[in-house]
Amino acid sequence: EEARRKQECEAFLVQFSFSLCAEVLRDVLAESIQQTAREQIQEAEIDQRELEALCTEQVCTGLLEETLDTELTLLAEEVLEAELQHIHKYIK
Amino acid sequence: RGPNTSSRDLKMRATINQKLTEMGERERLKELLRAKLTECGWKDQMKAHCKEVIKEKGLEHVTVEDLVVEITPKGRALVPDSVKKELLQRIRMFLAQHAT
Amino acid sequence: RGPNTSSRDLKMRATINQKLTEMGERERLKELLRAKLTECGWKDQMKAHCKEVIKEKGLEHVTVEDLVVEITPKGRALVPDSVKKELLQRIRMFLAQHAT
Repeated sequence: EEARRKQECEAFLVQFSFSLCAEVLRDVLAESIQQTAREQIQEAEIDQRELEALCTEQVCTGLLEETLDTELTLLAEEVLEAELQHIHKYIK
Repeated sequence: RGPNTSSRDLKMRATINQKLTEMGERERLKELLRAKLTECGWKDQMKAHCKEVIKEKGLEHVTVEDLVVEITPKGRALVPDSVKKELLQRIRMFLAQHAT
Repeated sequence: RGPNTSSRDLKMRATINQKLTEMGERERLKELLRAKLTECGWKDQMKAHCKEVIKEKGLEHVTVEDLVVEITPKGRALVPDSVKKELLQRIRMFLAQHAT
């Protein structure tokens, strides 16, 4: 009877060890996967916002330069033309 | 197994569970596993896998829940057998010492 | 940032530009900028600078292209920070309002 009990107890402990191991694995994996997913989404969001900010600044600079180039060309043409007319008037 | 065995099992189960919690062993087992997962590169692999999924689907189309569902199978598969064995070993040692 | 940053950058800049152009905001921003440049005296300063350059080099030795090259650095430097900031702010607001 004693031997049988001991055997049963050992079988129980083996089975319990496996179920506890599976339980700990399941809990820790669930928690770690959830945490990793949350962190990676957050990181990607921050990265996306930084990229958006950077690209917006670059687009702004591009737009500014484009406008300045046009304006400066118009100004140069205008002033040069005025100066030429002024000289022509003077020569006449 | 007779009804007595079953009720004895339940009793033993409750006793061991109580011991595991009271002695802080359950938390220590979890802590050990977390440390092992970091140490063996599992966490880095999971991070990389998350990045792949986000890149593939596009950030605007992924929620945390979607990502969890997507990466869980790989997360389970990638746990090394050595880590599982170590955990089981530690549980057995605890039980040998405390489950009388 | 990884090696894909460059293509992501290009894609995002293209998307922003497309949005601004499609909705006519790009032209409105240019218009606003021109008005601001006149208002803050930039245009008058640049006209004066053009005249200086012409005087210095001699009218017969200056083409429009030369003049543009000559005045561009000062033209860029003289744009007040407040004007640049306002432009950026306006683009940000537009994008925030039209976020997909």
